[in-house]
Amino acid sequence: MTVDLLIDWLNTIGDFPVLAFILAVVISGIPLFLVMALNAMVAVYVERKVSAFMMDRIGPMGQGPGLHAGKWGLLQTVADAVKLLVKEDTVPESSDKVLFKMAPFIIFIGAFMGLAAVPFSQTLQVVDFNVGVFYIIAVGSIGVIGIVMAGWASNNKWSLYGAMRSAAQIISYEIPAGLSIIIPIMMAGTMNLQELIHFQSGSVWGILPNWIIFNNPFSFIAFFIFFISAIAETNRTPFDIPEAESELVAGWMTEYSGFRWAIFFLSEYANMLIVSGLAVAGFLGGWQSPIPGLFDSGAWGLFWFMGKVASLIFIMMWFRWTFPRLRVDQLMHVCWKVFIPIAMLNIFGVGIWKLIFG
Amino acid sequence: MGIVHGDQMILNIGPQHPSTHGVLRLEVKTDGEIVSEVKPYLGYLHRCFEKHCENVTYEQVVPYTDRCDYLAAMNSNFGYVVAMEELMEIKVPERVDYIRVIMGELNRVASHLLALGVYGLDVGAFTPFLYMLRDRERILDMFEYTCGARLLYNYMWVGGVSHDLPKDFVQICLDFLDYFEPQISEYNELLTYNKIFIERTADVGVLPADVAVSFGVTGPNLRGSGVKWDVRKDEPYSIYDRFDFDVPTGTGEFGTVGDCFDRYWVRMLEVKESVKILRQALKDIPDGDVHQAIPKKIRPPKGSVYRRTESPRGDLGYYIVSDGTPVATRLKMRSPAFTALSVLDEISRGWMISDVIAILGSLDIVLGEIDR
Amino acid sequence: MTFAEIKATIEKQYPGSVLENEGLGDHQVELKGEQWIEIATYMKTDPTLCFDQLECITGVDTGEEGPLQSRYNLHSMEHRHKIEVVICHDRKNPKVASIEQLWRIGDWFERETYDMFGIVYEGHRDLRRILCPDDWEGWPLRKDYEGQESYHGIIVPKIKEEEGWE
Amino acid sequence: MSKYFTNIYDTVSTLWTGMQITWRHMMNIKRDNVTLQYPEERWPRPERNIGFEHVDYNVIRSRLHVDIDDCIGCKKCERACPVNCIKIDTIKAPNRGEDIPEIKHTGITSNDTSKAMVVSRFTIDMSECCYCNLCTYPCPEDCIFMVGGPNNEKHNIDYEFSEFDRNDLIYQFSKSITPEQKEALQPPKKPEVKA
Repeated sequence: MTVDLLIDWLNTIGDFPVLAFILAVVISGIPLFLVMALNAMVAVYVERKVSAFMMDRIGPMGQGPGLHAGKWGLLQTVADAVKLLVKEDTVPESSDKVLFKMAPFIIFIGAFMGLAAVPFSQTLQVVDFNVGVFYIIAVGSIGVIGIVMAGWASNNKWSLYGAMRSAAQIISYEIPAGLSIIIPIMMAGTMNLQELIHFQSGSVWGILPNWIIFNNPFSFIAFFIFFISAIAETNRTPFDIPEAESELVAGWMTEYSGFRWAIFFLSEYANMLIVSGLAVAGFLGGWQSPIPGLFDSGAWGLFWFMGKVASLIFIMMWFRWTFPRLRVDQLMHVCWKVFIPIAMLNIFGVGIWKLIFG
Repeated sequence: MGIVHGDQMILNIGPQHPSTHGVLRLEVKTDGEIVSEVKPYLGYLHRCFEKHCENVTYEQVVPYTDRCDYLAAMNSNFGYVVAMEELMEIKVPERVDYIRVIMGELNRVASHLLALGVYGLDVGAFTPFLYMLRDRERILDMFEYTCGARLLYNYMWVGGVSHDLPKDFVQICLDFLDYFEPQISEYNELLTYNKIFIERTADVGVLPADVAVSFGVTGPNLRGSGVKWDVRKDEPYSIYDRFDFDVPTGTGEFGTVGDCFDRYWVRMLEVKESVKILRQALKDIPDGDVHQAIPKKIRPPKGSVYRRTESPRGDLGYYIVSDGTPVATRLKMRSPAFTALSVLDEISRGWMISDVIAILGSLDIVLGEIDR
Repeated sequence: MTFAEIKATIEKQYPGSVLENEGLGDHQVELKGEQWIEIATYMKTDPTLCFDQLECITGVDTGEEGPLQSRYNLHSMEHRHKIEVVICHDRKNPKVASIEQLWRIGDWFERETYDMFGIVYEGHRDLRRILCPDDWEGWPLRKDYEGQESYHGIIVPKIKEEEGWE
Repeated sequence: MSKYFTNIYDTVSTLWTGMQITWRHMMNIKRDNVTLQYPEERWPRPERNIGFEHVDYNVIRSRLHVDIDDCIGCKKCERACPVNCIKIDTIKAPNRGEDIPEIKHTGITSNDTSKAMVVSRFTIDMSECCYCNLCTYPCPEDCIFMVGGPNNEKHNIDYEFSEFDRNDLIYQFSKSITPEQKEALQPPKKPEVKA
């Protein structure tokens, strides 16, 4: 959307379509990058605080600016970012240097591309694809190439283990995630994210918002399957086996440090944003207000969307600091023997539901 | 686990690894994720404990025993002084016995809390670890209040203890127990009954009873295999025969008898039993002088003694050979973690890398004691 | 079974294997080294003795002149009785049969005693040093042990420092 | 089949129980919090007063300190130390119990013991010290002690004595004595008997 508007506007100024296209992409890409960086910074801070509070600690604290990372440790992430940026750039002697340096960027590109289709509000969306849902799922799997590259290029057994586990995990969990996101598509009859959200306007029985999650029991289950698969796709506990710190040291990131590692981190949190965004758009009514008709216009859209995304990210953090980690075979067991059959049944169920009530 | 034959890869776990519990190196032969052999290499923390003991006087050995099992230093002290008193035939005052039992059991609770918490950490749960450490910290505070040190106490001396208890110690300790007992159920709800945790530990790394005995595995690991053997009950030392407590054994609640879950669960139950002993000891503790039996000069008669006591990790034995001088001819420590580690290869074959970490964690080793 | 009964049983089964030694205390019995593996097998498998747990193996150096000793603390989980077996070795050529395959923990205990005293356990499948590095010289817990000056260029600290720092 | 669904139910319910616990802790963070902001806040050191005749007992483990004016040079602490981190050199005082102003040596301790020795060197290497407290018990003059706690009136607590150079951790307690003064204190050598 934003890109289209920009191109149209630039075309009115003069007749240089190629330059207009490049300009439009760059102008909308920079805020996207800023969103990514800001998201990572806020999320890291919140993750620190949430984990600390859950563990009866207080997390990063400070008595004021200066050495103590700001009031309530607010400057902690800034300090971390600065530290990571000025760190020495180490590349292991025996690594495959080209792949080693390329891998972070591939992962970053995957996350960045996915972010382009996230509908932040009615108008705030970089590109409004016809096949938005499909696009996000598709570019989401670019990251796994980067992970495998990183693991292979590090020439480290731990990294290799991490990469292999990660590849197996992400590819497996895309299936239940894909099967579950089919349900909103079936119900709304569109893959366009904006139309999907518009479908969810209004209310059922006058109280509950007409979100897909509340539409029928099958979509209710589908949301949880999608959300848990999404956690697995972002490699977070209880599915963090690719970087299980007690087993694989740091998995595929073992050899990375400094800026490259920071990019991994940025991408991980951006991925959390994307999958939560997709879950919100697909099941939780996107930028719609939870009280139908109230605060439902303009900038409120952004507020509701980000609020819903933030609560989903919080739940991810909550999971992470509560649960132990699964083993590889149990992970596969959960995916193939629990989630996929239930997701399949869900599709059937929704089909029949639609036939009867729709 | 299925058996797949492929090319073998040698993986070096440690000496610097987050979950080797110290500086232990494991050479693991793997086939993909499946482990076919685990070879432990020891000695990274070898500090010549036994050689030192042949060069210092008997009093000066006590600080060295602290540093062997640094997580349960009171129990290390306890074993040494019990062995020495048996050799010298000293009868200590009753109050000293009670103080020692209280300190030993408190330290058992502290050590088990760390073992359980770190086990949670090994399988990926971070939060229970900090809850348990928070409560362990209160026990360490009590030790600091008693003897000034938090970790390496040098508190028990041959024939007595270095200080009497503070006046209000009994009340402080009772307050702690009142606070602590409800916490155990919280740990259970958060970690023990968690389905993911059960899946990770039940049926994993089964240690049958006969193998355990043959490997000399003792303590909670042996009891996890269903053998009712506790030195406190079966060869009572000090005043343990006065207390009423159970010896929990593994029952295979969620899997097979002797799996990782049983070893974990036995520790959890033992914490409860320790609390029971503590309550009895705090109730009955008599008054008296704690220094009257301390000999001026420790010169044991010629001879040797082997005495084992129940440390949190198992049978902690001291073999002391004396030739009548104030310096030992030979002082050997039979460390329970040493025997527990030797069984690792046997029970982790055929499991995955993640399980090796889980099994190693369930054995609860302390490298300071293995390498001495 | 009491200690005297255990001793008598062994004496009866293997006449002449039990040696008299004044210096030993209760529960200690000195055995001849030659027959050790047979006696050990008997002690483990005989249903009346049934020593199924090897608690500890301690090497002892009795002094510059005296022999080296291996002391085995055996315990029976079933009958709850125990015994300590002492076997003396020649200082020049300390050797005894390995019981590693009878009690599995014997593996590491024998390696440890070998590491510290240089007692060779014949028949042990993997007799290496366990606590010291593989290429360490000398047997540290023998009374005549002289520490090496340096190890791979690292100066080995003396146990009792005669000099101050400075 | 029923086991399959029981498993799913168990998983969901036990995980939910765990999540409730962490949520409760997050909400009650003010009450349960145990963290101390170290440089600003410190743990209170236990004020140990066990009463009776044990008042002098030292129950704190921190830096060792020696009141050298009270030290009679008996070397009991040196012998008691299991790691040999205390080093004492003494010279026989020319006149027992007399002050030697040149080297600020006092002849009488605060317990009215007259000193027979001049302590020319009393060093403790705190980097080797294992804080076992064994050296403080045999001292007849109570002049070696761990600072803080019950000894707070003698010396303030000091448990953060980190240094950049390891040699700075060697604490010299004896009065500085130049080699010439040391020479002067040595008893005159007996004249060698000529063959």
